[in-house]
Amino acid sequence: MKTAVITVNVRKTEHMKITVKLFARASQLARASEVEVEVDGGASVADFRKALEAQHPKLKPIAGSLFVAIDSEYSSDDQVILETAQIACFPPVSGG
Amino acid sequence: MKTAVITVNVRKTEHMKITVKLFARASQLARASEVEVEVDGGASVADFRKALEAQHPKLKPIAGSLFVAIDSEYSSDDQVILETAQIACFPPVSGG
Amino acid sequence: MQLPSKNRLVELTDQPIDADTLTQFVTTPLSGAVILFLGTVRELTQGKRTTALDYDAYPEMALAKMNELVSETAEKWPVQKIALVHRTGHLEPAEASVAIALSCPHRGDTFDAGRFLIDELKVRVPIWKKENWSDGTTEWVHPSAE
Amino acid sequence: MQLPSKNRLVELTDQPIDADTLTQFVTTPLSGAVILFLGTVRELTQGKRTTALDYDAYPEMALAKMNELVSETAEKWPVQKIALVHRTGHLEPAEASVAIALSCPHRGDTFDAGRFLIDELKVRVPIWKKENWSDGTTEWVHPSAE
Repeated sequence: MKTAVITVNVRKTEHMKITVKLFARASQLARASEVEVEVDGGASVADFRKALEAQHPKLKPIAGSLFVAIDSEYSSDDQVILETAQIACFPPVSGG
Repeated sequence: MKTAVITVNVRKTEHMKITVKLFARASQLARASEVEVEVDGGASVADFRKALEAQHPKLKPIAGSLFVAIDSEYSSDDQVILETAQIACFPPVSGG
Repeated sequence: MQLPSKNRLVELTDQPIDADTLTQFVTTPLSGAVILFLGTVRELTQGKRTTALDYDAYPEMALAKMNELVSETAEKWPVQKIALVHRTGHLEPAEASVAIALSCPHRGDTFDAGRFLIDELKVRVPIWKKENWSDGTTEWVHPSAE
Repeated sequence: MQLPSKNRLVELTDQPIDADTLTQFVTTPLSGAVILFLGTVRELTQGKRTTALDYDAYPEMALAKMNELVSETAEKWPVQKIALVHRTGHLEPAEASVAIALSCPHRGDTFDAGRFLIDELKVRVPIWKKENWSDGTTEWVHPSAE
């Protein structure tokens, strides 16, 4: 399994189409609960953020404060995104 | 009213018989929920403590840790005891 | 702040405490946070087993001190509603001996106010507990003797 | 300490929270103290009137984070039983959006553990509230925008 993953990461020219869940004001601004974002294979979270903002300019007002969650975990900007991951974007939480 | 009180305080030779409520271990040691204590008119709480211990030696094991409450308030040792006051003695509290 | 009497409930009772009624009593649209604290009879203390606790109180003074504490709490924190109930008599393990419920606009105050109230109650309110140990002996609990 | 699953209850629900059931769930003879904390819908915020709050959640992640927080709390404090429930959907003033109930042998730990849990929930668990103001407007609440 690990070998397959590395192969994907190396072939950077391959594009990935990622379905991104949106919540709260992010969903309100995009007028959708999910959007698609295209990134290069091996893209980091930082790369993904740029692609999201470019492809969904409606999110610009809050792009700087969005969290990116990968498989229900908060991510760091240098983390690599796998095609199989579940990605979600949302503003600071306000539950409780 | 104040004049009357002062008169009582000055006539130190007059004795007062005070009914004292006891609680918890104090009541257990004295084998009574109330005891009587005789003090001089104008006696302070410190005087009362000495009289209590002398007249009810069963309370000696805890005499040093007893609280003296006057009319539902914690007292200080120099406070003067009036004949009309409700006096209670009890060990450190342990409710809650 | 002087708390209106309709917003406070202070009681000494020999009946089981109905904690849910207290929680509901303090819940209001003016508050954003409610706290309920229950002191319950713990079965084990330093390896010894308690079969029951007997609570004794000096009722007039206990009620006076409980009311005084409630007023002090409402002066220190923006308490909207507050309930303080202490039970007396014979309690089995897991039963509540004391209940505090209160509400404030913000959560931090509910924790601070609740803690102040229970900490002060335990040094100031004339109520005592007697342990009924599993070996059949009994023992009044007095902090200095612990 | 790893908390056995029978001693923990973590839930996301669109139904009213039954706080009393949670209080009873965490009450055990092993504990001497129980705390229940409720976050409730406050009608007034800085002079503006709220008619309702709508809570939205990212359910899988919210539940994962709530479970993570419960585990962390049980590692830091000697928690005997613990319940954490968050409600979603449309809530009127005075209704509870979140409930925490937990029990410990001693009271200080219940206050500390309860406060940790609600403070962390509010920064870590992906749930959001939308204000429904009395003037008919709505507004998502996001801390950086407050």
